[in-house]
Amino acid sequence: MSPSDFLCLTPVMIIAGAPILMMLTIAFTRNYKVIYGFSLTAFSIAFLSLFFILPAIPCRISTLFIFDQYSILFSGIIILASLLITLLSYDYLLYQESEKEEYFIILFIASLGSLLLVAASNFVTLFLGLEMLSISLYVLIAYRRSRDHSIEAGVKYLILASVSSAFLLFGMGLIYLDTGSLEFDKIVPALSSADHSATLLFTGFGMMMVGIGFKLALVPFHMWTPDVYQGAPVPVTTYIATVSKGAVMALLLRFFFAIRGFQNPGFILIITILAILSMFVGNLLALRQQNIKRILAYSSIANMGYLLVTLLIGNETGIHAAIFYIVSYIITSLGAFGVITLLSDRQNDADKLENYKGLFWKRPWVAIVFTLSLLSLAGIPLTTGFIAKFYIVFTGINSGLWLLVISLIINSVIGLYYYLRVITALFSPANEEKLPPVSLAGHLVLGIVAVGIVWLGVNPEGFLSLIAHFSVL
Amino acid sequence: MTLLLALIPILPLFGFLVLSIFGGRLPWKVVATIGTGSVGLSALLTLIIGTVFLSLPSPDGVYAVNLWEWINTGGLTANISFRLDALSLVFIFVVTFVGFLIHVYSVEFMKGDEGFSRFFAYMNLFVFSMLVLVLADNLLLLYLGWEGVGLCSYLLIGFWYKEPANGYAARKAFIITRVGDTAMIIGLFLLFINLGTLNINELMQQASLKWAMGSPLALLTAALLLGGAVGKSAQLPLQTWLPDAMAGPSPVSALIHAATMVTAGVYLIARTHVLFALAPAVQTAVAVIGALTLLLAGFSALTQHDLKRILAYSTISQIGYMFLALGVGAWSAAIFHFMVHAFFKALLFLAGGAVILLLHEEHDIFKMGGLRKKMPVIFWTFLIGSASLAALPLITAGFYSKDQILWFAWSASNGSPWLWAAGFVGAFLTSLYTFRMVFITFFGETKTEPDHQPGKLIVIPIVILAVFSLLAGFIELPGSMGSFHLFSDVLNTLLPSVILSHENVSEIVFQVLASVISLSGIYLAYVLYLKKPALAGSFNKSRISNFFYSGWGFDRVYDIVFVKPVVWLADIDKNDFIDLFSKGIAMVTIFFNKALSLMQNGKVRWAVMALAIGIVFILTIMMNL
Amino acid sequence: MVTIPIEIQILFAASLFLLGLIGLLVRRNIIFMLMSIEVMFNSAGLVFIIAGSRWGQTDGQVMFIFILAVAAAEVSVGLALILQMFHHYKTLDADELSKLRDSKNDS
Amino acid sequence: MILLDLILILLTGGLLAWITGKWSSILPRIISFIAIAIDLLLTLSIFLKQEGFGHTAWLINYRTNWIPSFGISLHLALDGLSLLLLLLTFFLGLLSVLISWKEIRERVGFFHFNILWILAGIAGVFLSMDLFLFYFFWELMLVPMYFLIGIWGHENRTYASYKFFLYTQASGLLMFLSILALYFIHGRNTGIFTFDYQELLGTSMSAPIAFLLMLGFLAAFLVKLPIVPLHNWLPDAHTEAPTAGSVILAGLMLKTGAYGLLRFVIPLFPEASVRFAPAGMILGVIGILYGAKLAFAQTDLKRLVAYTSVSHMGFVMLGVFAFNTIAYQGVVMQIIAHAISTGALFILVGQLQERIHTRDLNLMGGLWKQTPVMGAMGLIFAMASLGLPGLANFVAEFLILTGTFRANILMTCLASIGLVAATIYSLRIVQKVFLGKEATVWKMKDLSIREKIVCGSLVIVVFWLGLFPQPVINTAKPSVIKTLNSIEQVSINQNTNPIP
Repeated sequence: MSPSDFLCLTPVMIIAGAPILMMLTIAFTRNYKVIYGFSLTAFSIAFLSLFFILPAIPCRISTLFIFDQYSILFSGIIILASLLITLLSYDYLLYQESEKEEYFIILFIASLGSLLLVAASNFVTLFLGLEMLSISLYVLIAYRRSRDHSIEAGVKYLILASVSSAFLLFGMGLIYLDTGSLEFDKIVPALSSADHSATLLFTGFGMMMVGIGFKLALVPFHMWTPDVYQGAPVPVTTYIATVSKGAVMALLLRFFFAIRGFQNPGFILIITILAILSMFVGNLLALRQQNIKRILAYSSIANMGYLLVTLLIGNETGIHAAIFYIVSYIITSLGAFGVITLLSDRQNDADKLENYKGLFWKRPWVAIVFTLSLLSLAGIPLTTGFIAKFYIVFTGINSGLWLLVISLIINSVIGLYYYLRVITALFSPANEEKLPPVSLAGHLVLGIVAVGIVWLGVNPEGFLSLIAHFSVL
Repeated sequence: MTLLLALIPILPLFGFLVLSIFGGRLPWKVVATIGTGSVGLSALLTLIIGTVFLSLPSPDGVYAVNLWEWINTGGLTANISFRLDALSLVFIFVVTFVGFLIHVYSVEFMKGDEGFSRFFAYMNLFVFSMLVLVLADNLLLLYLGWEGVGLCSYLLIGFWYKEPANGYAARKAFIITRVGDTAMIIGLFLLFINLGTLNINELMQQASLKWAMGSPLALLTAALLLGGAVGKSAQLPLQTWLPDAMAGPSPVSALIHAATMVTAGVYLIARTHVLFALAPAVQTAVAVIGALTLLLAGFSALTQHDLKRILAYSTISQIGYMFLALGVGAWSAAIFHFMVHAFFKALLFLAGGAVILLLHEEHDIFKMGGLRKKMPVIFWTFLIGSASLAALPLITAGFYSKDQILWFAWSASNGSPWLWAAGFVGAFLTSLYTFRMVFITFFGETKTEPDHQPGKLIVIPIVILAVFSLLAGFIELPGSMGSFHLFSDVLNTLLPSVILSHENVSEIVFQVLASVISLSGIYLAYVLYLKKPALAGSFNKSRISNFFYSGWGFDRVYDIVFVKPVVWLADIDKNDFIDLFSKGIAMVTIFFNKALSLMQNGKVRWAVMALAIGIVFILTIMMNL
Repeated sequence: MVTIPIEIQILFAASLFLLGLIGLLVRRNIIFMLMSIEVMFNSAGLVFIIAGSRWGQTDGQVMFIFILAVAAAEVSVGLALILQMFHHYKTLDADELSKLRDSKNDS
Repeated sequence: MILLDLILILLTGGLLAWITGKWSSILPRIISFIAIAIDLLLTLSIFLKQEGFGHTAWLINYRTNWIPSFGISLHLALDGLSLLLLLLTFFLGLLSVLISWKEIRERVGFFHFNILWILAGIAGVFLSMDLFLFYFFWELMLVPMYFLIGIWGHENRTYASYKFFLYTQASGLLMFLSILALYFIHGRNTGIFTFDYQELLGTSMSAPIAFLLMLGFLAAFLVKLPIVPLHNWLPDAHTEAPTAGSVILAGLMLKTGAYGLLRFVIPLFPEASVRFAPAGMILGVIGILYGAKLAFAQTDLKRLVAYTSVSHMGFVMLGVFAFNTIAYQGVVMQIIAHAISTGALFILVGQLQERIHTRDLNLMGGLWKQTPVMGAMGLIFAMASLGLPGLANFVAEFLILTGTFRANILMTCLASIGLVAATIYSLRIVQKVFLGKEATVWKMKDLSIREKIVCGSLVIVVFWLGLFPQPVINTAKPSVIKTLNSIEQVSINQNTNPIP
């Protein structure tokens, strides 16, 4: 463990150390504001530390971690997203009667898990990271005991997540059995060169796909998504939709690209079918939905379907398209879920379509951001979603994935319908329901999101070059 | 001189613009002076130019003025430019002169009507369009005048818009003429594509150069132009709109549906006579159409009750004579008959209008009677008009023009005894229904009392027209009476003269025959309608008369063949069956949505089942690929 | 000592795994569901032990210990949640937990 | 640089109007009026000093890099055709702002924001020479129009706005696929990966692929043009949109489809369009006749006028596939003439609805007595729509039919039947609304000064185009010849008779 290794580990160390310190402070004084301030500073220090370790990368730490540009980029994304989510959660939890502080601690643990996932180069770190993330999510989802849905969502997520982790483990075991090593560098050549006969290897990988598929909420494993999104507290739903999916996708991208999965006909077929199923089922289920959270849940299923297309691109641009799509998806979900968080008051979350009737005329600024994020999800120009979809279609056509591209086009048309339903509700005549005031932090988050959506939509050139520089695998 | 020519059409246009924009606010006297004044001035100008034109003809016998370049793209050049030659001189003379008299008449006729300024605006617009039609030097500008005239007839027929029936009649007129116009415009395309120009006399030269006699292209273009002419001049088969067009005020019927517009078809055929000469088959078709129409209209006129409808059918029949003359190649005879007809038919309509006005809107002649004493001036002028219509020998102008047509129908090279026979029977019918009308309205006992005497503005135009109906004939005396052909000499500089086939039969025999037939018609009318009215009564009840009354059933046929299917087609598919496709797609997606959302019933064990199915599915693929 | 062929070992682990899965599907009571999940975790651990023994490395067993630790953590959180659930719903039947669902009357 | 200003003025004007909308309801109207007026003056100045730009087809050319990594550049260019269409856009835009002076009472700021952004989108579509930028503006004009119909529309505006959005978006995405496919084919042939229109012009590709790509482009433009099988969004969108919305929709949105045909489909895929020509003509004729048939079956006045524009646009389709100069000049004239006459009809219908709050023809009748000026205007524009010579539509339809006659005689004859059908539905409008007995006695005032100015200016333009079409024809000549050159090559190597 040379000094440069320690330098590479600093962001992870900070994120790990922060919860411990917070627990100590809670032991002294249970002050909500202090913990909140502390977690903000911890996240920002971690983010800044990323810049310090830039010269030291790429460094490999005892086959468990690999900190290269790719993982630094994703760590940055994850930390920023978690920062924004903590900003959002402050008001949301303000009126909860007890244990408001532990929420931030568990949030840190979850972020730590994601950072591990992103930098994993070994099955062990993969498993640990994934489990750390899942278990902290169990608690976060069921955090508002007072509301009955929370517990139901928590239990559902617990059972299903653990089942999928069991599958993942079993898959890992089989692969380990076949290749004799847990490091990616050893497994990757075996998997990429494996021909038809290596049954153990393929079943193992198939089983692992279940675990990853569950976390990304791809179709056969998506049944939990709408219920958990609806039941969990809104900042946690945002967290699941952005950070957990982003981290797992980063892992899958790195792993799939390393084993050159796009050459293996079996993988291609699975990924294509999963993608198409996710797109269609996701969009079709959302058509007549009245609950905003469930609509966004289904739309996130569909978006993961679009994202899966980038796996099969086959050349470097596939990764760039994927990263751009993930970033734009995270910003847009932060926008959409952020608005729901800011509009939910003490008693109930603002999740019925009726609560949003006439939002345009009551809260124009909030409504604008919400419309921007919905248009971005739908892929209408002037928003980052459009450039993201354009990039996927662009690379898709380049490598001849006509079936996927055409189903993507059809789905973005189907998807339009329910995004338009929400937007129509936004600017229909206002009902007299009173909405909670939006805090300064809330406005800050909305501002960042709005700028992000429009800036990446209109002038994505800067960010594209950044991605090209950072995504060298 | 050419600038004056440009002024002739521009004056009525100026009148129209002033009246339409400021009409509402000006007092009726000012409106009347502007309306009549503009047409009067252009009549004056026509006289001046006419005399100058006739006295010292310019080298190629044409005055032309080019105002501006209208369209010039890809070989198609059409300018707004007017050309005056002998033929259009006659027409602008009739249009402006008769138009002016009718305007004077309508100042009194329309007094007190709340749309007074609107009426004069439309009349001026009509005169402008008619002048553009006859003065146009290219077919596109002619088409502009052609449609403008159609528009004005629509506006003026439906002038009293309160009554929906007038609106219906106006639309019927516009649509049927529009059918003819579509045929004509296709003819225009054919001409332009094959001959490369739309300028009329260039067209004629190109046609005679490029197309052989009877070549298919010539036949087709001539037929299409004939279609347009038939539509506008209310000839078979597009004649049903003219009787309904009587819904408009009487001066309108006089100007548009007697004197000028309905003869636009005659002008078109005369103007493009080279084309028709190149297509002999179509020329004979013109003659046949003329003959058939004059018979059909003659019989129908016999059974009408409404004074104006009798005159309408008589107009159709007289234009049939003109078509007959054009068909046999007697161009100048047709134009001569057009001029004479314009005078006496305008007179009849104006006088009839006055009668109707005085009997407070009573149209049915059987409810009139014995008006001889009540309105002597109108009676005498009406009598002169009818005599001229019935071609009373020697004294009336009608005799000279119709006789000339009958003579050429027989003697012209492509005339035939059958055509002459049709014309002959037609002449008999004409005198019969004309004097039936005169005897029923002016003789016998009075059934409705006229409430007041006509004003001087109504009487003066009628008297002038009566004088013209008598004297106009003497400028064209047939061979047997000193063959003084002033009129046809002027026209023959432009239109070819008639080629006579066989010389043996002398003209005198035909004149005598024609006079005998018209006198006997008058006598029969006297017997039937004055002596023993009962005899005519039985004829009116019979089924044949109903058949004639409805214009030989054309209206019913067209209604069943054209109007019903279109209306039915519109009703069955009112909101566009193609819309169902888009609704269908929406239905399918909603169906899938319902099916899938059943699966989302929130039970944990279903989710695990889905997971299991997923893993089984993935493993099967992994195994065999 | 007689060495059991590797296929049998994998088969055994797989069957254990399947048992756990079927237990999960069949059972309605949450606690039994948690127990079957534990069974699945252990069978996964077993595969690691088998792999470790086959390759003669200790990684398998280290991995097994990780699995145990994680399974323990997961069970503890699970039981806490079940406690809350029982406290709130007064029942342990998994199918009762279906208030979060696609409601019928969505327009 | 002036081209970019045209669009930026509108965009910033829109934002300003929205912001000031909070304080006063007059300010946004004035701002949007000024913004459009400036743009109109700028375009007029270009129009007047037209010869100064020399005879190359592109009068003004402006290009900077936008997203170089994809080869996307901000490339705006102006030639005769787009200059005319820009003038039309700003003229109708100005009028639509004027008409909605009284009609729109609530949320005026946001209304004018939408209007200005639609106009910016449309101006962008007419100017953009980069296919990606073209698609960008194509979508940009869609969203504000959706808001316009959805918020200020009439009874079932939501359904209409959905239908409008989905139809245009779905077809737009198909075009997007063709653009990308064209981009890659060009890239593989020549190694330069760019969306620029001029470079993509010459891409050579096998006939079936070219036909497929053309179908992609055609899908988007035929939905916008509305050609019969894809026209269902038009009647709903027009009936439900507010007056300003339907004027812009009818006057400008439909023209983007026609512009697309002339600018992108014919030059980019000459052989495919020559092969598609007979089918295109048949579609055109079906559009004319079916549109007319539906027009006189309607009882809702606005729906009737909407179907008439389906019929009129059938002529455009006919003219585009006749491939000769006269037909193309006719198409350009028809685009402008139809925009003016149908825009005017919609304005009148809007004013009528403002007064009697209904669009049902059976409730109207005999309105001439109370509103003679509106009656006269209605009469003039009904006559324009039936193609009365002396008005703009006749010149256009005559040129189109002459051009098509040279290409295919049967189609022209069928289309001429459309002229008769046009007469029937136009006269039905005048008869049912202004003449005849008064079905219900309405108490209403005649046109106000403002409305008189709007209608008066339209009347002047209709007559001016009808009697002096030559300036318009001369402006459009260079771009028409440029479009036909690409067809020229096709006919030479297929040795059909060269196009005059």
